[in-house]
Amino acid sequence: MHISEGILTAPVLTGGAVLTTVGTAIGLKKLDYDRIMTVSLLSATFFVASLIHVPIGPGSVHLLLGGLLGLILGWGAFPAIVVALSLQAIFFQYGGMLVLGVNGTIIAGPAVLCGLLFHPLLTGTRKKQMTAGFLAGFCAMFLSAVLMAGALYLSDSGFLRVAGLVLASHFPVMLIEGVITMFVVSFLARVQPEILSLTP
Amino acid sequence: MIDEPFATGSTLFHKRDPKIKIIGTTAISMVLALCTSIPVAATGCIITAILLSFSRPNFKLLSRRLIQVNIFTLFIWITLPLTYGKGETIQLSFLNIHLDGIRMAALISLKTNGILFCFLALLATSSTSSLGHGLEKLGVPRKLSFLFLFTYRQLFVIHQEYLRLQRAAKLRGFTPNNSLHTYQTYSHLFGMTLVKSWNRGERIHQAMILRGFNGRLIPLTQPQPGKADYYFLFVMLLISLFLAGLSFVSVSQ
Amino acid sequence: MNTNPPLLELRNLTYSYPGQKGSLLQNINFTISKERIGFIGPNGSGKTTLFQIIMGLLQVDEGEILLHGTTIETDKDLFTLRKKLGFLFQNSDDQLFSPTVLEDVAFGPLNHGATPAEARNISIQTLEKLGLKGFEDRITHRLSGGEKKLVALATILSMKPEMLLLDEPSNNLDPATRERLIKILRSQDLPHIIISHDLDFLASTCAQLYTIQDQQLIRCKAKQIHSHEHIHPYGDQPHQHGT
Amino acid sequence: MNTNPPLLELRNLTYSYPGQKGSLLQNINFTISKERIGFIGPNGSGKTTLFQIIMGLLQVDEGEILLHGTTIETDKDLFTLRKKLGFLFQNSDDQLFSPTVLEDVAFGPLNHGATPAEARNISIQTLEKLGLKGFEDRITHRLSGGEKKLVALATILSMKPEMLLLDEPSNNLDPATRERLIKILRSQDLPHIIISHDLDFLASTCAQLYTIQDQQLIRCKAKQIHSHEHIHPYGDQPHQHGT
Ligand SMILES: Nc1ncnc2c1ncn2[C@@H]1O[C@H](COP(=O)(O)OP(=O)(O)OP(=O)(O)O)[C@@H](O)[C@H]1O
Ligand SMILES: Nc1ncnc2c1ncn2[C@@H]1O[C@H](COP(=O)(O)OP(=O)(O)OP(=O)(O)O)[C@@H](O)[C@H]1O
Ligand SMILES: [Mg+2]
Ligand SMILES: [Mg+2]
Repeated sequence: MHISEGILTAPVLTGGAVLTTVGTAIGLKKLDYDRIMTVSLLSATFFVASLIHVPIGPGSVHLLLGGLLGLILGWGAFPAIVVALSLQAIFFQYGGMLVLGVNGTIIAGPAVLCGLLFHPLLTGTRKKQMTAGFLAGFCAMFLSAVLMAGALYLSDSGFLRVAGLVLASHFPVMLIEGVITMFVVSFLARVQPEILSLTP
Repeated sequence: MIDEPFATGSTLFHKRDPKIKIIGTTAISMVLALCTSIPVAATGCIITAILLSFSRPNFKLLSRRLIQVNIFTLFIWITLPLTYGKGETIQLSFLNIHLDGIRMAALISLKTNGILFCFLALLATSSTSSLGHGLEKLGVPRKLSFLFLFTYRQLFVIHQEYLRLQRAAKLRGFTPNNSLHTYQTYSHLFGMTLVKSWNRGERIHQAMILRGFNGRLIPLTQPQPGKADYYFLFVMLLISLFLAGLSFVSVSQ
Repeated sequence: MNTNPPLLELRNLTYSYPGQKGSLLQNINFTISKERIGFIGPNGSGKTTLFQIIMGLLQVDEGEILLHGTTIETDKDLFTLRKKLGFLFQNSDDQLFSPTVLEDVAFGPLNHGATPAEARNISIQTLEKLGLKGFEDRITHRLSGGEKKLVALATILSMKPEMLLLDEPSNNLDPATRERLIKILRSQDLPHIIISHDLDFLASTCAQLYTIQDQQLIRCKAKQIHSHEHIHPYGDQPHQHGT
Repeated sequence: MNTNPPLLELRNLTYSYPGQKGSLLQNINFTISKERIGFIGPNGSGKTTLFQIIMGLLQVDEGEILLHGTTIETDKDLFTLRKKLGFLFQNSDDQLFSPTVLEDVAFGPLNHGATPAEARNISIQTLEKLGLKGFEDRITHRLSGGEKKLVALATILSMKPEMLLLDEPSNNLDPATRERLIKILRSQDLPHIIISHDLDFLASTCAQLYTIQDQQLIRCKAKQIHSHEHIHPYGDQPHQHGT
């Protein structure tokens, strides 16, 4: 789930950069220094998720878990994800600095949106919690794929069919993200509900 | 797995100030990213390859990195010639190959690799922590560079923690397959890592408070860029200008 | 071929960590069938490394590992070996990852083909045997250090291993839990290898001692009686001695 | 009021964790001025908790803490107390958070008003004193366990504390680093309180021992010479005794 630098046009790159800057700024504003260490650790954990390969069908995919981070951190997920992405860029050269804006919007935007949207469900029964987890994971990934396809299409309408391909190929990933997020939410709710801002 | 294999070395590139290198990378990769002509992209790719060779990267590691990134390019080469453009096509048995698509795929490959070379030559030759400090000096908000530096510091600890749990699962006969049990196990491994991270965050926060931290991160002064750094910056900007000029000429033709 | 090959045999094992000059372990030969063995030796001599090699977590440079006379080669052999040898980590926090105790203890049996109902039964029995009845639904992460150690032991015993490898099991245990562990290990009818710096613990649980010296695994002279005196202030407090 | 109040005084401290029934610590009274004191006692008796209370990380239910005769009340008092008492955590990974060693050691001085240049000098000196010269630009997470412990100590010493609180400092150290730490602690002209289960370590670094029994902090009988004999097989191997 990364777009590399050579594909997008200036308007799309600029648009992504602006959106990511705004999102990060809001996230940072809502984040006081008392929480910054926790957010750093979660950001690092998010990075580690991208090193976990989960089998699906004959192949495997690596996790993203943006929706989960959104549930835990709300707006704080935005800077956390941007930092993790920039570290990935440095370590693995998956997409450079210029596309950081676009990649940030693609991944962190849906993560925050889904986190805020589904968090209220977490206060409900176990079943509701798991539903919230699944939806957050699935929808965040779905929206990310839509945004990615959109960024490609906006750059060059000739990419239309490729964009469709990207969207379709991410469908299994959405399911995996949903299922894993569901189980992790259920794990956290039992083991340490404070992480989800729930009272034990 | 997480490592900075290119950051050690003592070449001209390793010695440059990280701020300068960040500016240089941004300038060159911006010109490359926005260019639309194959000759310009090819020229850029050659120049950045030369830059990269000056930083003397480990060849084996370099080729591995190149292969990783070019798996994506391969995807482009498979899809674009079949889907991109309306112009001439070549009939290859039952496939319609679009020439526009091939042109586009070539352009993207050149740009992607050019930017990658530039990145490896300039940024990968600095340690991540010095880049973090460099970002702060360049006006990135302090909270963000703070987050960046601490996240970097914790990556290794957390990754190790995850790997140890994964090992425990393996020893108890866990063999990943397409099953709900597999997904649940990964969730538990990750969930436990998350719980540990959360609690560690709390303890580290205490450690910071005990050392007088009150919400303001005071940087320890970093070395200032010297004359050589400014010359270096000048050359990098010159390269970007040259490429930008070439683009301009090729567009107006 | 032997009519009765040993449970575990190490032949000419040599190992060095990548990038290390010189071997950490050289030409290790060792067999165990029914014995209860202790490994003692200075920090960094390679005891934990040897356990990791046996469990197939590290690849040896040379030599082979045999289980019941069969060399471990394929992934399937390794899977079997990991079922038959139960490895207790030095740090229980690295070993427990399920939300509740029961889920953690049932994890091994489930992976080795037990049905959920069977796994549950085995787990409950194992917990009972270790005096952990009623712990089934406790959150593993919130247990005390000693309780975690015993639950970690349960996660291994539920796989019905034929032998135990225990890495410093008595570390950070308070005296009561330590005694309980000794009792449990004695009542198990299983051979084991225990790494420990705690000689009293080894004396109560093992019949033979080995040590690692000059990259070699050496058997200590049997039952050499040793006596020394020590004098210090505050000896009336429960205490332990450094290496 | 005393003409010379003690460096640190605890008066009638009572503490229980939220949601716990009964107090963990009850009516603790304690003073220290120049002494070198060891805390020993069973797991879970509240030793680490007591350190956290002293450092103002946990709020007591009752009682007060006095530094040089002044009760700690305001945030400013607390800030001063945290500078004057250096607390070494049990786990160094929880204490080191900067990418490089120098940044970590300079963190305290910078927060306490040193200029970057001063902080850098103090840090370099502190590192030198601990035999860590040349470690300035090392990446903290790549250090070995023993090196991390010494760097963690440096991060505290660079704040020029008047007293040290050390939580199980000798844990997981190899014998050489352990000896080095003993030498360092002896050469420091600072009072300290050390929590440890390792009596030899305490004997080499402390002159008095306290223990926690029945929620109370009790001073052990001074210099009671204790002698016992032990006999066991394999005593020729380096070893330690369990609690
Ligand atoms: N992953 C690794 N890479 C390189 N060297 C390692 C690694 N793990 C351990 N070592 C080194 O190998 C040596 C043996 O380590 P090992 O953990 O096996 O010792 P040990 O005998 O178990 O010691 P202890 O009594 O302290 O547990 C040590 O010097 C250690 O530093
Ligand atoms: N955050 C917490 N919430 C509730 N109980 C806690 C918490 N931290 C510790 N405890 C409990 O308080 C008791 C004292 O813990 P503490 O860590 O102070 O013991 P200790 O004497 O340092 O033991 P050890 O020798 O094992 O380090 C233990 O029973 C522990 O389970
Ligand atoms: Mg070991
Ligand atoms: Mg403690």
